[in-house]
Amino acid sequence: MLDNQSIKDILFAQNDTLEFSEENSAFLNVWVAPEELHSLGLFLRDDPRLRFDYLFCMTGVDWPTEDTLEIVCHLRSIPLGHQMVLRCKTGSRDNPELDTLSDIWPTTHMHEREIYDLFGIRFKGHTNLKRLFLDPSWDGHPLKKDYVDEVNLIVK
Amino acid sequence: MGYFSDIIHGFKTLLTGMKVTGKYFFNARKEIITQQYPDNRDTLTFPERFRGRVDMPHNENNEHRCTGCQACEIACPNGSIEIIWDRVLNPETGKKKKAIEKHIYHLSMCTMCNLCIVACPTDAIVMTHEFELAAYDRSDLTFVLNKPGSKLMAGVEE
Amino acid sequence: MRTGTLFDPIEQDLHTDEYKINMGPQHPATHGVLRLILTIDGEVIKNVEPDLGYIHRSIEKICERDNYRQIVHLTDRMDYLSSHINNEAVCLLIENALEIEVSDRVKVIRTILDELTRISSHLLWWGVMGMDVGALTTFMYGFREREMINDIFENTCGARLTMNYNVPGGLMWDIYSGFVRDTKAFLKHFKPKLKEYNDLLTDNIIFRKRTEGIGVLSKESAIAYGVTGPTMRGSGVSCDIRKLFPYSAYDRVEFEEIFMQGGDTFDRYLVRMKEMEQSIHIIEQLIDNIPEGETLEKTRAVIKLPKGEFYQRVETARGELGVYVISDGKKSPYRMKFRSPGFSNLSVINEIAVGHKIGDFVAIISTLDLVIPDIDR
Amino acid sequence: MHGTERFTAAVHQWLLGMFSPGAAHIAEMVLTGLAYLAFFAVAGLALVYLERRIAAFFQVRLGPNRVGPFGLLQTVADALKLVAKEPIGTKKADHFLYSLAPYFLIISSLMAISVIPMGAGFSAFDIDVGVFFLIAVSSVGVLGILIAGWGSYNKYSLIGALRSGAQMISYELSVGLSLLTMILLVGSLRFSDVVQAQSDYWLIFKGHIPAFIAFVIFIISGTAESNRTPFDLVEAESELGAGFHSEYSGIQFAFFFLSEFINMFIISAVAATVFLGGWMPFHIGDLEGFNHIMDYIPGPVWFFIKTGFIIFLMMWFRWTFPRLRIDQLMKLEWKYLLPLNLLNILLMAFFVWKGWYL
Repeated sequence: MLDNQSIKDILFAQNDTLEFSEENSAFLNVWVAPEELHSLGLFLRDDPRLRFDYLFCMTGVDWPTEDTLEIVCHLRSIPLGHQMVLRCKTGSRDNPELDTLSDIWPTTHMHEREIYDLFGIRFKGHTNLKRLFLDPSWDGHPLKKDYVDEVNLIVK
Repeated sequence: MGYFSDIIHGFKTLLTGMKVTGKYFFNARKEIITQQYPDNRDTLTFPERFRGRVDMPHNENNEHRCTGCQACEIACPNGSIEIIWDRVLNPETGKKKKAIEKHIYHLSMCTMCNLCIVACPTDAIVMTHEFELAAYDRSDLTFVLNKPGSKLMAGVEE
Repeated sequence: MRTGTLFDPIEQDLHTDEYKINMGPQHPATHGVLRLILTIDGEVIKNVEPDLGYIHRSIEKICERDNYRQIVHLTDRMDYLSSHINNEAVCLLIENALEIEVSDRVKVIRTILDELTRISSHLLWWGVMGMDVGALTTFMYGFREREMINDIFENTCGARLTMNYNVPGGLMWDIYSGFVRDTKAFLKHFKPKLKEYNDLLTDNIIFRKRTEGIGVLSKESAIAYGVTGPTMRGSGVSCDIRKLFPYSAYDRVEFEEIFMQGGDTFDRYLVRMKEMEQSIHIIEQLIDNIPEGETLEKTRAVIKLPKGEFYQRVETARGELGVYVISDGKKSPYRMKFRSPGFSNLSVINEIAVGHKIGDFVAIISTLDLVIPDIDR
Repeated sequence: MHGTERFTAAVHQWLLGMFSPGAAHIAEMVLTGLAYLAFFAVAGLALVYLERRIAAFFQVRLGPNRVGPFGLLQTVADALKLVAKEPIGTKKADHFLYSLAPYFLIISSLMAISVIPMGAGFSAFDIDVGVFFLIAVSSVGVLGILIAGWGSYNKYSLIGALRSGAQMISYELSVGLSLLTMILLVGSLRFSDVVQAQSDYWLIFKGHIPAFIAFVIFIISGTAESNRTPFDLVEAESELGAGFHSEYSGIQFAFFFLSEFINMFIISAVAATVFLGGWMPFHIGDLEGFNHIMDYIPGPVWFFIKTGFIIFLMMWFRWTFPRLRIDQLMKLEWKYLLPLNLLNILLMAFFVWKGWYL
C-alpha cells in the first residue's frame, strides 16, 4: 500500500504533464490530458507498483464556467489497497470526445454509456456507445447544467 | 458404487425437503401467517409512528396550531404542501398578524418522508394512521388541511 | 438428391439460426422492469444485452435541486431493500463533511438496523431465488420471517420499506420502547428457520445440480468488472466495506467476512446464506448493550457542506454503495453521484451467462440479486 | 356381484325396456359420454380447488376461502369467468392450429380416462389391451402441446413446446416400462384383470422389491408426464412466462388448464389401479374380521381414496421441489430411470420365474 506522495512520485516520473491535487478531497486527484488518458490508464493498471485494477466509480461533471466537461474515475488496487482519482477534462463542452477506458477496465463499458447518455461525452473506441437510460430519440443530456425540461423537472 | 449411492443420497435430500413442507401442511391451523384483510379492518393496530398521510388536528373549538410559518412547505422535498396565508388584523391587540388561509396538501406528490412533521415548530401537523389512500379521481388527492372557519389556538405562538 | 457418405456430415446442410428473445420488462424472473435481450441458439444463450432505464427517475439531477436533508429520503427509492443503509451513506457523508461526531447510541442503533436490513434483504432474495428455480414455497417462508423485521421497522420509523430514519446528525427519533425485546424475539425465531431453509433448498439435490458450476465468475473478471458485495465475495475477493473501511459501530463488533472460492451460482448463494448468520452474530453482540446518549446532534437548519469533494461508501445488502459529492458550498450539491452496486453487478452478466441455458440464466440473474431502481436510479 | 355392477346392469335393463337393442346401445354410449364429460369438468374443477387449497397450507396461507363455504365455489366462479372472456390471440398465429390444439389435449385425456375402472365393471369400455391403449392415447396429448406452441407464434411458446416434446417422448418409456414390470406379474393387459389379480394382495405388496422400485419410477415419470414441478419445464413460469399456453385466453386456456389437472388424475388413477389395487379394498392376510369391515366400503370410494393419495403426493412434490433443467431432465431419464427400469424388469421376470412373490 502506497501513500499519496509515493503514487504522485511514480506518476510524475512517468508523465510530467500531470496535475495533482489533494485539496478538499479524500483522495489524490490526478488530472491528465485527453490524449494521454488511455496510455496513463494502461500504466495505472499494469504497473507492478500501482496495480489499480479495480475501478469502482466513474462519473462525469459539467463545468460550464470553465467551458469543459470532466470525467472522474475512482480507482482502487485490490491487491495493494491504495486509492486515487483519475480525472480528465474534455476540450470543449459542445463536442466532447475522449478515449474509451472500457478495454482497460471492462466495468467502464456501462459507465461510459451512462456518461454518454447523461453528459454527452463520446468515447472513441467504445464498442456499443448508445444511450443507456433514456430513449434513443431523447433530446439533450440531462445532467448538463444548462439542460432545461419544463415538463419533467420541477424547479423549486 | 457411486451410481447407487448418488441415487440414495438424492432421495434423502428430497425427503428432507418434503419433511419441512409436510410439517407446515399438517400444522396448517397454527402456522397461517396471512391476514384476512378487509374483514379484520376493525382490529387492525398500527404502530404509533405509522406514516399514513399528513393531517392537521383540530380541537373541539375548531382551532388548530398552525401559525403559517411555512417551515413544512420549505422542508418538503416534493412541493406537496402549499400554504396560502394572509395578514389579518387582530382585534384585541390591533396588530396585523400572519395567519393561514389554506393549508393545501397534495397527497399525489407526497412520499411520506416525515420531514414536514419534524420541521414543524408548533406540532401543528401529524401523520395519521390512515392507509387506504387510493382514490378514483386525482382531484380527490388534494386536501385542505385546516377546516373552514378554523383559527389559531391561543398560546401557540409564545 | 444429395448423396452423402458416413464421413460427410449432413449437418452442413441443416442451417440453424440464432434468434432473439426479450426477457423483460414484464418477465417473472427479471424482478421489476429489467429488460434483457437474449440472443439464443436453441436453448443456449449466445449474448445478453441489458436495456435499462424503465425506472430511471434522474435522482442525481433531483439531488442538484434539493437540499441535503431532502436528499436522504431519495435514497430510499434506489435500492429499496436496503433503504436504511442507503440513508446512512448520505448521512455519514454529511456528518463527515461537517465533522459532526454522532453519539455511540446512534452508531449502535444504526448498525443493528443495518444488519436487520441486510437479513431482510437476503430473506427476500432467498425467497425469490427459490421461486426462480421453481420451488415456489420458499417465497412465502422467506416473507414470513421478513415480516417480523418489517414490523420492527414499522414500529421504529413508521414505514416498512422507505424508512428515512437516518437524518444528518443522528436519528429522526429514538428507538421505541419494545425494540430490544422485539429484536431478540426475532433472532430467537429466526435461528431455527435458517436450518429449515437449508433443509428445504440448500441441500436439495435438484437445487444443487441447478446451481453448482453454473455461471462461474472468475476472480479476475470480478475485479475487472468492478463487481461488489456477496457476488464478488463468492469469487473469493475481499471487498466488504464493513471490514475494509469500517463505519458506525462495525469497528467494535467481531464478525467474519464470508468467502467462497468457486465463484459459481451456488457459491454466491452460500455467501448470502452465511452472511445472514453473521448478521445475527453482529446484532447479538450489540443488542444487549445499546449505550445511552443523544440520538440527534444539533445541526443548522440549512445544511451547507464546505467546498470540496466527498466520497462515502457503505456496504448494502448488494455491495458497495458509494456516494460522491462535489460541493460548491451551497445548500445543494453541485454534483451528486451514487455508485450503486447493482449497476456494476449487472455489467458482468454477459461474461457469466453466455453458454448457459435459459433455466440457468434465470438462476444466474437471481444470484446477482439485482434491484432495478438501484441500477436505473 | 358388486354394487357398481348391479347399477350398470340396472341401467342397461331399463334402457332395453324402453328402446330396441340397437337404440339402447346408442343411448348407453351417449349417456356414458355425457357422464364422462360431466365427470371431467367436475373432477377438473375439484382438483384445481384442491391444488390451490393444499398449496396454501404448504405455504402457510389460507387459500381460496371467499366464494361459497370454504371457498368451494371459487374454481366454479373462475371457470365461469374464463368462459365469459374474449379469446385473445396473436395476429400472426396460425389460426387453424391455434384453435385446434386444446382439443387434442382434451380428447386424449378423455379417451385415457375411459379405460380406467373406477369400480367393478365401472369403466366406459374394458378392452383387452387396456394398458397399452392408455399409454398410446395419452401420448397424443403432446401433439396438442406442440401444435399450440407452434401455432401461437410466440418464441416462449415454441421453446416450451419443444421442451415438452423431448420430455414426453423420453418419459413415455419409463411409464410404459414400469407398467410392463407389473404386467409381468398379472399376465394380462386388461385393466379389469389387473384389478382382479389384486383381490388378495395389492401388486405393490405382491411384487415387493421390484414392484416398489417400479412404483417409485412410475410416480417420477408420471409427474413428468403430467408436466408438474419438478418437471414443469413446459410452462416453467419463471423462465418462459407460461410456456406453450402463453398466448391462450378464455375458454381455450381453461381447456389447457383443466386437461393438465385431468392428466394428473389419470396418472394417479393408473398408479392406484396398477400398484395399489384399484377399487379393491385393503386386506390383511387372514384377519377375517378386519377384511370384512373393509369390504363394506364400496369400490369407487377405495379407488378415489387411493387416487387422492397419489394426487396429494404429487402436489406435495410440486410445492417442495425446485425445477430441473432440460438437460438434467434428459439425463435423469436416460441415465438413471431407464437403466434402472430395465434392470427392474429383469429382476421382476426372475422373481416371477422363481415364484418369489406373494
